[in-house]
Amino acid sequence: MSVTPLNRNQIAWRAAQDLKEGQYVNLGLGMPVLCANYAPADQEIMFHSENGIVGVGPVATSEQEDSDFVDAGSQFITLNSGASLSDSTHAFAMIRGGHIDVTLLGGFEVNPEGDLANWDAMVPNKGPLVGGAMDLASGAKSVRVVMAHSNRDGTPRLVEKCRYPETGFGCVNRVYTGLAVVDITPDGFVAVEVLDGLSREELQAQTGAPLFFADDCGVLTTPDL
Amino acid sequence: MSVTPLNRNQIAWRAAQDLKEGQYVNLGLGMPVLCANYAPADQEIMFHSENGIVGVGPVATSEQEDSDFVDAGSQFITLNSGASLSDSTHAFAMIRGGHIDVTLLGGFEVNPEGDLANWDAMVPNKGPLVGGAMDLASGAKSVRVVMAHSNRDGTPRLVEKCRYPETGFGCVNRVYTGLAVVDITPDGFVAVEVLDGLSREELQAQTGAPLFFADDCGVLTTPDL
Amino acid sequence: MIDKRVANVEEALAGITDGASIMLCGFGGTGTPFVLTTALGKISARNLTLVSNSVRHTEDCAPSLFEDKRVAKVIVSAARSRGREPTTSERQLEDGTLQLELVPQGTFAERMRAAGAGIPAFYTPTALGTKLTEGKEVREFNGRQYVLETALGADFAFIGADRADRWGNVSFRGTQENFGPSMAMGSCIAIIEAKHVTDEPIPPREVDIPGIFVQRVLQVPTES
Amino acid sequence: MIDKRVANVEEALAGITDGASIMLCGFGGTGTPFVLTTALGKISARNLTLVSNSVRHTEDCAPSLFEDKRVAKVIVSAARSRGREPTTSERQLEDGTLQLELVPQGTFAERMRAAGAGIPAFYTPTALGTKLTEGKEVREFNGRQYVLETALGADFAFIGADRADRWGNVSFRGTQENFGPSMAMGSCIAIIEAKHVTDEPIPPREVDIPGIFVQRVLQVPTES
Repeated sequence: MSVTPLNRNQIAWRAAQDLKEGQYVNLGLGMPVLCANYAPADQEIMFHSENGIVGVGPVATSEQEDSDFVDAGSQFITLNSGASLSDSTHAFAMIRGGHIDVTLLGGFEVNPEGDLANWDAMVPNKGPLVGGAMDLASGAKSVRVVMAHSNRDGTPRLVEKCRYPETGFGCVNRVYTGLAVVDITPDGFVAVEVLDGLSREELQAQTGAPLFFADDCGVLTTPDL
Repeated sequence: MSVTPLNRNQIAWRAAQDLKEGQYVNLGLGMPVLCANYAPADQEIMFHSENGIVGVGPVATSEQEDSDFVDAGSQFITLNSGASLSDSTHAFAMIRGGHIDVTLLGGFEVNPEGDLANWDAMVPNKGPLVGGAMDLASGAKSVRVVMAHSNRDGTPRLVEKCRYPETGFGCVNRVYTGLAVVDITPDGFVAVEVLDGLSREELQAQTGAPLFFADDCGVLTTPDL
Repeated sequence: MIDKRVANVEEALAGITDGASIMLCGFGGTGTPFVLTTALGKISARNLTLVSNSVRHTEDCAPSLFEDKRVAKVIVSAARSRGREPTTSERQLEDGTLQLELVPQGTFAERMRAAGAGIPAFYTPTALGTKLTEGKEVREFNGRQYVLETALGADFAFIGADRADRWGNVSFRGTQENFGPSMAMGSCIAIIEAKHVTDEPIPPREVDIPGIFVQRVLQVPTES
Repeated sequence: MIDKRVANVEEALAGITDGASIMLCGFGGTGTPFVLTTALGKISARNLTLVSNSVRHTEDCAPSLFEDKRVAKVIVSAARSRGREPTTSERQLEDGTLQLELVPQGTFAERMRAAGAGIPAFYTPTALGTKLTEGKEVREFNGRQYVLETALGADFAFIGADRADRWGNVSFRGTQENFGPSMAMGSCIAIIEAKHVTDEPIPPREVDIPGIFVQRVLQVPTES
């Protein structure tokens, strides 16, 4: 490839730019939680954590650390103004009941129908972990995936058919990768932004299913992060 | 009849004597709520109200009245020590989930199978009211009915078959009336206490279905109230 | 800045049009949205479905809703007035111009929660075999029979409360809570009338309805 | 006088015998019943079913449960350890000596609430069509498909909390609440380990688990 893909922080930054004032947003483990660091500062966004928080604030500094306050990733966190605390059952009622505007999830694979595989990489001798991924995939109003465009061995993560067990079907709306922003549409994968300097042919070569390009397909640029 | 039936307070008193330390008890509207006045003073009983209270205390005096604190009968009430407040959905989860030890309900009719009719007297031109009666009838561990033994016109309320629409089926365990305490058993109605001075024949004559008598059938006596 | 406060009752009721379904909170006068309900009586929307525990408080607050035949259906656990004389709503039930869905109170509450929690249907033992579940599916689990009940959602909910903040968080006093959380969850637009509305957030563990379930907050006089 | 306090951890665990099912609360170390879980590792009961969000905390607290093959089945949303090397429980999952029921976390929570709320089964959109709902009934409501899930109850629940009183009322700090209310509701004997246990009642509106759902309360050192 002619260009260096975005790093994790840059992918998170790009995903965060699509978050809007007043939205209730759940961030999955891994890259998604980084998005909180890059949300537009002038917009009040309510971050939801499935262990019972609406209004998650920044990760606690060592002085702020209180072991009774953790988020879904078991990090010590602070709360933002306007936060509320509940039990997990209520937190999942928010998810399942369609009250979460956006979830950003990590992903292993997404296919052109918007099926997502992100919970079981079939690692031998390691137990499975599903957590809240399936609830979020089926419950949030908008499901967006942040992930590397390809695996380390070069195999694509935007695939014709998921090899890993699915988390949800027809649920993904948009994917942010190190190379592009790709929408899931009735036509399949449609790139809406392509990394600065990357040709469409190069992007297609990294993608495991036909890729279309939006009429107003833009250039994906981010700050250095 | 040779004797005067117990009055409402006396029926309530008798029903209250069967309540035990530590029980969670829901009292229906009307005669049942009077039972709270006569619960054994040395026993701590937790009265539940389906609008979200565990630990209902005495009715508020005019000085204690706070219009934000009402029970299921819309009376201004106080709370006892150890009380908790929740929403109605949670209060009914307590009922439906089998966490209420005893409910005392009013009744129009009970039959020998323990079916109860107590929610619709089919009064013309008046709307129906079911409230929480059906939830309590099917959810409480022990369903006990307090009611007059007969209607004003002399027709029995312990009947072979309910004429009014049923509240629940096979749910009643015991009935307290002005004339007797009657258990519902696989054999049908079994009197366990008969009002002092009332003959078994007289009691049977007031009862609309065969009445059996417990081997240790006792005498029903109460204080003057 | 998130700010769910509305300036007046007209803004609070914006968008309520013909055919709307509205949940009305309250039990024994606690949690009752007196101001919003009274205001509902004065707008023109017709063919309404009202979802409340009892018809009585609504009719007391806004008799014109029934007198002007603006209510098509009530979904309630109680449709009986206190007096001996039938009220307007009782006469309309009798003559069939007002539709009634009578629901046991616990099923009523659970169905609204279900609507808000993404549960389209659940099984319950309540009212099995009675007139109120006629025609409903019955199914056995672990040797006991249960009735299938479906979620009960609505377009709007009116909820009375003690405190609310600009994020829509709500905190109740005493027994105000009753159907509030489930109605807020189960409605598309939950409107809170609160005696105390603050810029300052309600402390996180004192919140009874998280603002995520609330769309509008109206401050009402503490006297009401 | 109602007094649900027990004197020591032995009394707290009384009645836990072979074949018992036990819910273990906690998320990220908050609401986790460290003392009770550690003690469970030391009693002799075998053939246990453990119901918890994750196997990890339980195995960290009481590795002997798995090392001594005392757990027959885990019902969890996560069965993965942190390190690269498999733990005892992971090896047992691999060789089939430990049974696993993997449940999406929201379904897990809702199923326990259902058990406590008298709901034997409910429909949910979560995990439709995935490996985790294989063989389960699918049904359409309003044009969308849902899976039937059944209630998940247990004999015992262990719950960590900040405060409890002699009536069994529980109040949480921060994110301790997580699965506590649903586990208390869904279990026959809910056992609370609380840092502060009082004669004085918790104020009624600060109660997160009403004592009606709680059978035993154990005071534990605030350091734990």
